[in-house]
Amino acid sequence: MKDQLGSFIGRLQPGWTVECSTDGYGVTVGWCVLETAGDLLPVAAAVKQAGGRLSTITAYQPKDANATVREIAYHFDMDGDTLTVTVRLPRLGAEIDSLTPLFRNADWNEREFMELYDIQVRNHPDPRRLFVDATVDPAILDRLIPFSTMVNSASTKTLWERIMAKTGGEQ
Amino acid sequence: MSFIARISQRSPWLYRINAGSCNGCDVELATTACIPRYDVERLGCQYCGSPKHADIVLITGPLTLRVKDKVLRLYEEIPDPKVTVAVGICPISGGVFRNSYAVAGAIDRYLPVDVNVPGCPPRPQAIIEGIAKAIDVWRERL
Amino acid sequence: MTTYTIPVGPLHVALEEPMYFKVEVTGETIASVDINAGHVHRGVEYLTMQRNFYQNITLTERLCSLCSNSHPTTYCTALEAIAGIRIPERARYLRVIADEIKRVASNLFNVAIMAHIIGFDSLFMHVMETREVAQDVKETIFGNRMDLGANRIGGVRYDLDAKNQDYLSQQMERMKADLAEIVDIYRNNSMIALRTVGVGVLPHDKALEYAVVGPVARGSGVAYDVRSKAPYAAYDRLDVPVVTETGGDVRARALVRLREVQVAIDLIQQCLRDMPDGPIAIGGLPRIPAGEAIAKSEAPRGELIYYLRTDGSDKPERLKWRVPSYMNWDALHVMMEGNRISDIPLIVNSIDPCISCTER
Amino acid sequence: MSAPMSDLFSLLFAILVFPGGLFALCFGLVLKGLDRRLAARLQRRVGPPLLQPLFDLVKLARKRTLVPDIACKPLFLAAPMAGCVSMALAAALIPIPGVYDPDPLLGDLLVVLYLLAVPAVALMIAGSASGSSYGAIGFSREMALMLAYEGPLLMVLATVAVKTGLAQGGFVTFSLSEIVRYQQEHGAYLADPWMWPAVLAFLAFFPANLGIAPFDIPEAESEVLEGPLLEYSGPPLGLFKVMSALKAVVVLSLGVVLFFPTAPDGAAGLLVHLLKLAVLSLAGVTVLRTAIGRMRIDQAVLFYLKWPEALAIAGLAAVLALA
Amino acid sequence: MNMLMLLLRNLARGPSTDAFPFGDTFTPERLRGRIRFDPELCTGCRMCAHVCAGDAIHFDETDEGLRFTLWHNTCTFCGLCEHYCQTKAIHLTDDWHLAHLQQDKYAMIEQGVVAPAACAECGGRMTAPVPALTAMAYRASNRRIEHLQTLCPDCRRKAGVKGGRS
Repeated sequence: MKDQLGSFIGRLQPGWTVECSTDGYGVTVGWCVLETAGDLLPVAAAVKQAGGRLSTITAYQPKDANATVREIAYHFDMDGDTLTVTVRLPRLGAEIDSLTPLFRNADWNEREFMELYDIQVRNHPDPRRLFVDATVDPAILDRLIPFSTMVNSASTKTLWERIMAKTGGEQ
Repeated sequence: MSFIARISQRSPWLYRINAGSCNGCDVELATTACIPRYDVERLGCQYCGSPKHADIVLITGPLTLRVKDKVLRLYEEIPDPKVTVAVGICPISGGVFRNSYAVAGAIDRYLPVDVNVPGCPPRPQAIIEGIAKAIDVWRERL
Repeated sequence: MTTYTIPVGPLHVALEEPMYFKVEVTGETIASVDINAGHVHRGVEYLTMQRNFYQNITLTERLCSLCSNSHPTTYCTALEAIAGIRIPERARYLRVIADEIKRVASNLFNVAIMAHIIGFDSLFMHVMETREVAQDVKETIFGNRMDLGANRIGGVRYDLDAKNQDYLSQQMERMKADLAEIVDIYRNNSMIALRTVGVGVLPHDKALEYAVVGPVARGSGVAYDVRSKAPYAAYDRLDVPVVTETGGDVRARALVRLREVQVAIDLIQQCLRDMPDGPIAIGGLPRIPAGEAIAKSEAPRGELIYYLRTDGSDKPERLKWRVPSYMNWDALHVMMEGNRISDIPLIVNSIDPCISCTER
Repeated sequence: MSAPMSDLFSLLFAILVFPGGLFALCFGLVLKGLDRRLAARLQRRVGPPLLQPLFDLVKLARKRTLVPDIACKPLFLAAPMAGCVSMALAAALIPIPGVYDPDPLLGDLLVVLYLLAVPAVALMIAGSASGSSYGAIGFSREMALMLAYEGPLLMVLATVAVKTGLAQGGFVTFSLSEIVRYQQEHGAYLADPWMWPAVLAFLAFFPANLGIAPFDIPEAESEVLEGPLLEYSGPPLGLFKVMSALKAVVVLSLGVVLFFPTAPDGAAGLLVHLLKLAVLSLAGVTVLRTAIGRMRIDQAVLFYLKWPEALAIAGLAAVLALA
Repeated sequence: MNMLMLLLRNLARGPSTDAFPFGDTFTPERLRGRIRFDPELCTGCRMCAHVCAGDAIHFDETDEGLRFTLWHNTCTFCGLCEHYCQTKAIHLTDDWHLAHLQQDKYAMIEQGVVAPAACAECGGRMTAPVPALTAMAYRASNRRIEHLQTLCPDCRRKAGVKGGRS
């Protein structure tokens, strides 16, 4: 484990835990789960003090359709080691604080999960859409019906019908 | 064919449109168009910076929703007679991106395509072969 | 002088890919930049969750053709971490070779485009001709000039026999002299200096603040390279020098890339020397249990990070990655302000923007 | 045929057929073809056929003309024509040593100077009439560049005019025929070291006027997408190509006539003249543009205000001092 | 100066332009191009369709047997199908001449029918086991293996329960 991750672990407050595993190359990966979203900013501040850098943020759809909780994973680079802080949020109407005051580069990451998932970010400096075209519905990745069955596999199907129609005669 | 027509078919100018490609085909197009090894200037081709100067338009990418209107508008700006070449499997069929919510899919649903050059990405020689086929088509339209 | 807005892009010839900037200019000087992204957003992350683990090897490779090999390598590494697979020794070296050959081609392409943007077409062609050597290597050994198809779950799917090892080593040797000359031209040519020195400067402290990665960071003196900070594949056994420059300008970034090409060639030769015999992949089709993993690698443009979550089925529950270019876009604000309109394409190109990677 | 009629006829012939118009165009296209071919060879390419510029022109003539909705149509279409006419006229104004002497009725060096400004102005009008923002940038760059190079050019012309005028007992002569005749008799100015600053200043002028590297800034493809020509298509674009081919011949001939006109009479003279143009074009245009990148507009303007300006002043001063 | 030297050297060395399209060009052996399918070797396992990211491979049952169709216009030529095909019934050739006119778009296919066999026991229709696969599985063949190959999966299971009869 490198000094940065160690330094962060030294700053842990009661209720925060980190599980670490080190691979054959000596690279450590730490996992930290936060039950209360309010802990995110203090944890991020501790990461920053330890010298960490925000790598990326992953939001995802809960696997279970009836789940009441959803998660966002914040990945920090600690001088080569990686720390992942997973925050639990309510499934519906999830809101989270923006990390931009601490890590400038959270900007795009947060805009991205705002447009793809049903999550709001408080105090985001520029909450416009980032990549997804205005014609696409909001929170597209939170839909439970696989999108392909709705729109496009129809186009794939007609495609194959055409190919087969063209070749069927030859058979 | 008249003498004039024979001469003018020796000057097909190329223009490329990226409709959301992974840049593989674009890199290969740049390679084909600009480097000594492939030298399309031999065929009288020349890359142009403006769609208004173009004769043969090379389209790459699966046509994302965000570029769709822009690509179609750009296509309209190319004066007739023109020939369209779809480079790579994405513009031809949508390729691996076909089933995405952000992709409009095969480009021949929106504008007339004349020549397809499949590949992922096609090698420069294959692109040249496609351009040569496009020149044949273009000759008929001149 | 009045301020007006000029649009750059989205379908601009100097940009290899569609990107849209709104640039506020006063006279010929840039006052501010607004980046409007999303033209190459194909929803690939969504697609990876609809496809099985095998299909995703090919799908992630199609994210971007310039760093195409870094994606499947990192994806497979994450998958192998979850499944507890240790890939054979030989496969580790073969992964390095595939990655480094892509780095050679990618970096040369970027510096060539830089020459093209400043109207230096002869130099552009010369660099591209040198790059063709690497392209031929890729086509001969892997079968495609851009997308190598080198990886599989549990190892690689190409091997180098004695004949191909000789060929690879000869081709790498062949590039060295040309490369040395190119580095000299980029370092000393007065025309290049006129256009690139002091242009698009990103100072060291801003590089840290904006958390830039890869050659952009190293061009501003930040010595961070995943290959030495968090080794993977066979990088722990290889000697990987971290290349840095201090100028923080367009030329410094180009020089970092060129010197990294030299390092990459050296790494390939180290691999050819040290690579043990043995299998290139584990046998059979592995079962992927539920779990989560992080994998990182140094793509040609910098740190690439993959996060994979599985649920025991044959499809990822969530696959997320962050590409190096994603971090570098924001720093354009710092680089551009105060520069001239003519320098916009030059500065944009200097971060080696991979738009298709960024927008997925 | 009455005398004025035949004068008019020979004038028209000079402007439209030889040495202006058709002849200059054909030779200009050959020069462009040679240029592209040599450039290709310098870059290890095969390059296009020699007549490629002609093929391009014929092709453009057969394409559709598109006029942007926001463009000012009359200006948009008139600009390339004005450019072509001015250059055909200018070509008829420049003597071919030992072969062709322009009618004094047509004008002298000063008229050439004015005509030379027309293509740049035509491009500016084209840029602004097309209504695109890249056209506008192209416009402002063309203007800045022109302001920068017109000064030295004016002084170079003055140097030659003064030198010839003084030698002939007057003060200045703007007659190109006189300038040629004097050098035919007393040797080319190129051989006179005192004239070298002026020669160098002229050499620095023509890349900017012809729009080649390092001064191809207004039309830079990778920056402003060919600037003023962005919105042009079909025949009007072809006319711009005609203009640029004519301009190459005019500017290069002007250089030859001003500094190195010595040539035999008759057909041999014509051959020698064309050969000189070709050599100047290949050495001064092709090699230069392939060996060098593009400057930024501010750098180019600064460059002109520094070097050619200083050289031109030095050249003029030298001639005046020697007198 | 370094640039000028480079240009003069270029001039002296002559063009490096490839002869194509007027002559031959370099085509490496391993080039991943047009795909060939050999129905004789196909075991019908459909692994190729399973690993195909572009959805380029389709199987359907016809009267003649199991039909394999591959459409080149959505194939990425990644080669995973060939890699995972046990018997290499699917093979990427070095033929890259795939450019075609729009009217031929849907005809850019590779097709093959895996002929069904009749079970020696019950006469039912089955996909014939491929000798290449058994050769891979067993070092040497024997009469028992050869007999089992002629049975449908159901009959094979029954034969296995009976303990074999040769």
